[in-house]
Amino acid sequence: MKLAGKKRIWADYQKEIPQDNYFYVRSCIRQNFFPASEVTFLRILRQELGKDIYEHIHHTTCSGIGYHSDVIPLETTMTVVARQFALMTEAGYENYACSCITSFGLYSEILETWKHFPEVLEKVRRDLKAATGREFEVPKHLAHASDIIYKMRHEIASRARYKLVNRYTGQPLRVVEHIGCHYSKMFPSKGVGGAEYPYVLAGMVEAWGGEVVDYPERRHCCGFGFRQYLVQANRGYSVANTQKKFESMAPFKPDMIITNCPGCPYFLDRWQYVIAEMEGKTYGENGFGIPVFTYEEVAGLVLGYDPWDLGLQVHQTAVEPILDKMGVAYNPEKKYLGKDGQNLGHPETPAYSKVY
Amino acid sequence: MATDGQKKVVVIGGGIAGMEAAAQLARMGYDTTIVEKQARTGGNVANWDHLFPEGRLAGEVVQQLYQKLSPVRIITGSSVKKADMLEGQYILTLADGSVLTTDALVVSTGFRTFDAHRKEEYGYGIYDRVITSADLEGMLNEHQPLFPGRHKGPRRVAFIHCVGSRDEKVGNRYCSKACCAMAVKQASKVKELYPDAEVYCFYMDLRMFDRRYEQMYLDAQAKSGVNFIRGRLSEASEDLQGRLVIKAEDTLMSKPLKMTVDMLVLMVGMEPASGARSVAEMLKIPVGHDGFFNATNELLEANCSGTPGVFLAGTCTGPKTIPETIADARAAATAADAYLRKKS
Amino acid sequence: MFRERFSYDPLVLPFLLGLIFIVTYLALGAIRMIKNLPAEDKIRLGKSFFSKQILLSIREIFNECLLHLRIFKKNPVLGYMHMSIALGWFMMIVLAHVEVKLYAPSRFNLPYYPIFFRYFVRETQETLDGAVFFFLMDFFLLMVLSGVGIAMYKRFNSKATGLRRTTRLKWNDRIALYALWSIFPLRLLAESFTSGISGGSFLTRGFGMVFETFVSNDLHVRPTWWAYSLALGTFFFTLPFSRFMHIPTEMLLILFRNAGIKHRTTGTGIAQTEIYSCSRCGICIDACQMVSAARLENKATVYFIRELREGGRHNAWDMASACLMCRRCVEACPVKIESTLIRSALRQDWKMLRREPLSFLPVNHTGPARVIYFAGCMSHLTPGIEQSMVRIFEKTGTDFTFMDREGGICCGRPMMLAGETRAARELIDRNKKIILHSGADTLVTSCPICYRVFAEEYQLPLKVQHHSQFILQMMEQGKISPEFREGTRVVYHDPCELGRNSGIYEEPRKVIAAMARIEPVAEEREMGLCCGGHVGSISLTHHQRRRIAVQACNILLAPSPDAIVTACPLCKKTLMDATAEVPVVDIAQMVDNPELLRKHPNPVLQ
Amino acid sequence: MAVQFGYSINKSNTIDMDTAPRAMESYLLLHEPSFARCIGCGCCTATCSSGVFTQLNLRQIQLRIRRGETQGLLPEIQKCMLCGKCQMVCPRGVSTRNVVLSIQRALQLLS
Repeated sequence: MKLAGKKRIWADYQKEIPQDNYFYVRSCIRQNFFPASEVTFLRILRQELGKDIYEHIHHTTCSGIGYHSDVIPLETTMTVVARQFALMTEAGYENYACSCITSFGLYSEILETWKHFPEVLEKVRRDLKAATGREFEVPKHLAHASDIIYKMRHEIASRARYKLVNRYTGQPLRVVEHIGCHYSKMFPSKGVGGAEYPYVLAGMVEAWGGEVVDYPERRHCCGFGFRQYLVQANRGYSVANTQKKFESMAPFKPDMIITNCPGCPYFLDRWQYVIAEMEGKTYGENGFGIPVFTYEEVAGLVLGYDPWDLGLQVHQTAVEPILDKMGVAYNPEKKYLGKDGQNLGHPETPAYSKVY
Repeated sequence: MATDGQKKVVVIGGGIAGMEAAAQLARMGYDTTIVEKQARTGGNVANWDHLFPEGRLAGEVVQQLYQKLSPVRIITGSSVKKADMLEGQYILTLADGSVLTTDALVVSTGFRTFDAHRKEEYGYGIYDRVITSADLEGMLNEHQPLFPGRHKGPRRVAFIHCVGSRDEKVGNRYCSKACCAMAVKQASKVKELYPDAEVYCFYMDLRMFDRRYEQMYLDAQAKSGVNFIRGRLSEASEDLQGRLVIKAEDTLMSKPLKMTVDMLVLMVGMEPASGARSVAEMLKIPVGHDGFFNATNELLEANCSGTPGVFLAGTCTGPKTIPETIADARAAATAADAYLRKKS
Repeated sequence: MFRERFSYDPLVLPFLLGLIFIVTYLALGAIRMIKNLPAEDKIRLGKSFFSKQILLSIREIFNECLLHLRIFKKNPVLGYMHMSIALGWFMMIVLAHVEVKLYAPSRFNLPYYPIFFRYFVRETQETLDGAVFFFLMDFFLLMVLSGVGIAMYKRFNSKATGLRRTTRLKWNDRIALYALWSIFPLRLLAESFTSGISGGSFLTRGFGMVFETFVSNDLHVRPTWWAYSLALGTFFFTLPFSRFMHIPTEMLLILFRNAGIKHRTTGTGIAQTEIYSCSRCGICIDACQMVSAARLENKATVYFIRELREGGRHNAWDMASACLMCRRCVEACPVKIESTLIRSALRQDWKMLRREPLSFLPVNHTGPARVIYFAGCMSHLTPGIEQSMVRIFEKTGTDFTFMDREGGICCGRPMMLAGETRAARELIDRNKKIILHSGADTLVTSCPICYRVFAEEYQLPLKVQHHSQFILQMMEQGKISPEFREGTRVVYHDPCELGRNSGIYEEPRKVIAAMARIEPVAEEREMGLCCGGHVGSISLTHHQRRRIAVQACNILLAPSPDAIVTACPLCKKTLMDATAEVPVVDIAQMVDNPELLRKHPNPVLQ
Repeated sequence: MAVQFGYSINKSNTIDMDTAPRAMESYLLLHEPSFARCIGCGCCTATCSSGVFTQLNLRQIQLRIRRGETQGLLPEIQKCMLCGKCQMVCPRGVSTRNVVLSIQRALQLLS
C-alpha cells in the first residue's frame, strides 16, 4: 500500500463544504435506527462549534426510498425535493445539509440532471408552483452531514476527551470505515476523496487518533439494498452481502466500524446478530461482534458525551468492549434507563451473540 | 549538410514513425531534420523489451531504424513552439528559440500510454503489486525479478486488457489495437520465466487480427498454459499479505469471479501524445474527439493533414502496431515527396 | 542293424530340457486358454473335433502355419521366408523321425534321438540305403537356411522384402530370434563336421569336405553339436516369452475360429489366443495410417498386441484409444487377428461411472411410410446430402419419412466404439422403437457408421440400406437414370465402414460408373484408405487426423480426377477440409446434381 | 436455531479462484491437452445432437472445469451421445469426444 498514492487521489477529490449556516434535513429511517445520532450532530454543531444550523418543521421525506424501490418516478421525486429546496429558500439559507446518504445521492443526481437539462428544472419549477405555490432556488452548496463533521474534524479533535486509541496498548484503534453507496459511487466528485478511496470518514478516523483498515471488500454494499431487505424472502441475499464484508474484514481484526449512512450501521449491526444466531459465527474479539457506529456517535464519544446519551444502548452488537478500550466512562446501570430515569426494560438475551 | 536547392523537411517526433519517415525522406534526397522532445529517439518502442509476434528485441529494432538516420539531423530535447507559413515555407521556432525553415513537415507525435492512475479502482500507484504493461516491459528489459522477496510457491499474475481503451468512463471509446497481442506476449513471457506461475488474461474481446497473432494466442493457451477469462476487472484491493484481490465477472460463466494474485498488470492503451494538441493547433491539423489527428481522407489520404505541406505519420492518427506504423511512415514520406515535387 | 556310437550324451540336455519345458508350457497354456472360453464356446470347440470342421482346421493349419499362403498372397518374398523356415523345419523333424523309425526303432521313444540322430549313428551300408534321406535332410536344411538368410537380410534392410517398416523388437524377441537364426547354421556346421562319420548329402558332406581341408573336423564335432543343442534349448525356453509363441498359438486359434467361436466383449478367450498368435511380422505397421501419416509408429497394432501380451494395460489402453478402427491392419494381417475387436473389448474394460438411464431422450415417432430415412448426426453437418436424398426420394416417388429431420438420437455406434455398450444399447432401443413404429419395410441411411450398426446390432426385421444401395436399386428399376458425363473422371473413396467393414464395394461404384469414369486408386476396396475422421478414434488429435486426411487426399488425387466421390458424410467433410483442389462429393449429391462433379472454377484453389 | 428468521443466508455464487478445485482441470490438461485450446466459441454446443433434447452445453462444461465448478457434472456430461459432431466443427481442433470421456474418467478417479 502506498499512502502517497491515496493522498494523490484524495487531493483530486476535494469539495467545497460551507463553514456555517446550514439548512439541515433529517433522514426518515435514522429516526428509528439510531435516533440519537442526528441529535448529537446538532449538539456538536450548535453547542460545541457554535454553528448556525436550521431545521424546518415542514420538511418531509425526499422520497428516495420510494424512488430506489421503484415505486415513485423521478419526476415526482424531483418535485418533492424542489419543495425541500423551497423551504430552504424561504428560510433564507443556501447551504443544504442532509443527514441521509440516499437523500444526498438523490439530491446530487437531481442537481446534476437540472444542470444538464435546464428544461427539466423549469418543468419542476412549474410543477412545484402549480402544486404548492412555492418557488425555490437551487442550493449553493450541498453537503452531507458527514462532510461537515469531516470539515470540523480537527476542531473536534482539539476538544476531544478521548482518542481512538487502545488505552491498554497505546496503539491506534483499527477502524473500518464504511461509506454509504449513494455518497459518492454515483458522483465521485461530490464526495470527499472520491468513490474508490473516500476520505470523508478516513479523515475523521485519522484526526481522532485511529487507524483506517483497508480490506478487500471495503467497497462492497452493506447489504441493505432497499428491495433486498424490504421483501422478507430476499433478506437472505441482503445478509449474504453483509457476511461477505465481515468475512473479508475479519482477518484484519478491526476494533470498530464507522459509517456515514442511515442503513449501513443498522445492517452491519443487526446482521451480525442474525449471522451469529443462524451460523454461530461472530467476527470480533472474545466472541463479541465488531461494534458499528455512526460518525456522529464516534464524534460524540471522542468529545466525551455519555454513551447512553448517544443512544449506544440501541445497538445490537455490544459496544462496551470498545468503550472499555477507549476508556470511555459509562455506567452500565443506566444503560436501559430512559431520559426521565424510567426503566425501559432489558432486551432478551440472544442465544449466540455475546452481550453485556 | 544542406546543398543549395535541396528541399527541407522537418519531422516532428522521433519515435519509430518519425525515424522511418525521416530515413525515407533523406534517402529521397531531402534535407531532413527530426525534432524530438525527449533526450533520445525511439519513442515508446525504445522502452519495450521484446516485440510481438516473433519476440524481436525492441532495442535492436530501434537500433536498426537508427542506423538509417545518418544523413538526418536530429534535434533532441526540444520541441516546436511556433510555426509560421511564409511563401510556401514554414518557419519553426523551437523551445530554445532557434529557428528552422522547412518546405514540408511530417508530424509523427505518436502516443503516450494511458495514465493508469485514472482507473482508480484498479489501484495503480496505491497497491504495490499493480503495474502497467509499460512497467512490465521495463522490468523485463532490466531483468528485474517479477516477484521480489515474496512468499514461496507458485505465483499468480493477472493481465487486464483494455485499461484506458474501449472505456467511455475515461473518455476513450476506441480500441488501442496493440494491447491484446502485447498482453498475450507478456503473459507467455511470464510463463516462460516462471513456469509454475498461474497466468490469467482478463479480456473483453481478444482482438488478434494479424495472421500471426492467432498463433500467439493458441500457443499461449496450449503451450504456455495461459488462462483466459472473458470479463473486465471491476476492482482490486489488497489483502492482509499485500496480495491483490481482484474481482470480475466471468461473462462466459455468467458468474462473478474473484481471485488473489501476486501481480496485476494493466494493459494500458494508447492516447495521443501530450504535445499533440498544441502541434495540431499550430499547424491547423483537425483533431478528433479522442484527440487523435484526422486525415483529410482516412482511406485514401491517411497521411494528409489538410494543411499544405503537413503530413501525418504513425500513431498520431490513431493506435497502430509497429509494422503498421512503419508502413504509415513510409506512406507519409511518399506523400511529402509528391507534394515537394509538385511544388518545385 | 546300424552302428550306434552313443545313445546318450549330455549335449542333448539343453534341447531335452527345453523340449520338456515348452511342451509342458504349451499344454498348460492351451488348457488355460480353452478354460477361459465361455461355456458355450467350449461346447462348440468340443463338437468341432467330431465334425468336418476339424478337417478344415487341419487344412488351414497346413496352409497357414506351414505354407503361409496368406502371407504369400500379400508378399511373396515374405511368404517364401515364412514357408521355407516353417515347412523346411517341419519336414526336417518329420524326416528325422521317419529315419529313426526305420533304422533305429528301438530308440524311437527317446525324444532327443531323432534330433541328434546324425550325431549318434555311424554311417553304414544300411543307413546308406536311405541316401534319399541324406538328400532330403540337406534339401530342407538348405530351404530353411535360405529363409533364415532372407530373415536376416530383412532385419537390416526391410524395404528389400517389400516392408517399409519392420517391427522394432525388444530384448526377449531378440534372444529368441537370434537363437532361432543360429539353430540352422549350427545344424549345418554340426552335421558337416559329422558328415564324414555319420554321412551326409550335397550340403553337409560338401561343407564337411571343405572344412576338413583346413580344420580337424573331429575336434569340432562336440562343440558344434553342443552349440546346436544350446540354440534349440534357448529357443524353446524363450519361445513363450517371445513373438514365436504365435507358432503354436495360431494352430489353436485356427481350431477356435473353425469351431465358430466369436469375439466377446470380455477380452479373454479367443482374444487372448489372438494376442498370442501375433507373429509380430509387422505387416500391420505399413497398413496403419496412424503410422504412415500421423507418424505414431508405437500405436501400430503389432505394438498394441505386444503391450497387451506383456501386461502393459495402461499403454495398451492408450494405443487402443488412438486407433481409428478402420480395420486396414486386420485386412493386412496374415493371421487375421481381429485387433479392432480386441481394442473394443479393452475400451469396454475401462469401466465408466455408473450411468443414469438416458431417459431424457424422447422417442419421437414418425411415419407411417414404406421407407424410413435416417440421415445420421454427421449428415446434419453436410446438409447437401440430406437435401439430395430428399429430392431423390421425391423424384423416385418413394413413400418415405425422414426420421431425424429435426435432429435425432445417435445410432449408438460411436458409443459402442467408445466402449459404452450399455448406453449404446439404450440409444439402439429407442431408435429401434421409432423405426419399427414407422411401419417401413426399408431403412435407408446416409451414414455408413449408422449403416453398420443398423445392420449388425439392431436386428431389424426390415431391409437396411445405405443410400448408395438404395440409389442403385432406383437406377436398376429405372426410376432415376443419370446421364453419363463424357470426359468426367472421378475417383471413389471407400468409406471404411461401408467398404472394408460392411463389404459394400460394388454398389457405389456401379452408381458412379453410370455417370463418370472411375479412375483406379492405388489403395482401394479392401485396402481403402481411412479419411482420418472416423469416430472410432478417441484420442487422436486434430493434427494427426488431418495428416491422415491429407495422406488419403494425396493418394486419391494421384490420378488427377475431376472430383472425389465418396459415400459417407464424415469422409466427405474430412476430405473436404483437407483438400481444396477438387470437389468432394457424396454419391447422393452427385446423382441429384451432377454439376457438382465439375472441378472448382476458382483457379486459386487449383 | 433459537430464532426463526423466515430466511437463510444465501450462498455466494462467486467463483473463488483461490479455493476452486482444479484437479479435474489438471487431469484434462494432462490427458487431453487439446482441452487447453478452447476459445469458448460455442460451436460444439450449437451443433450438439443431444442439445436437441437436453441443455447439454460442452462449452460451459469446459469452463466449469476450468473454474472448478465441477459439482453435478456427471449427469450433465452423460447426456453426450458421443456422436462426434462437435469435434467436426471445433475451429480449434479440440478432441471433444475424448474431453467428454476424460471428464468421465476424471470423475471416476477423483471421486
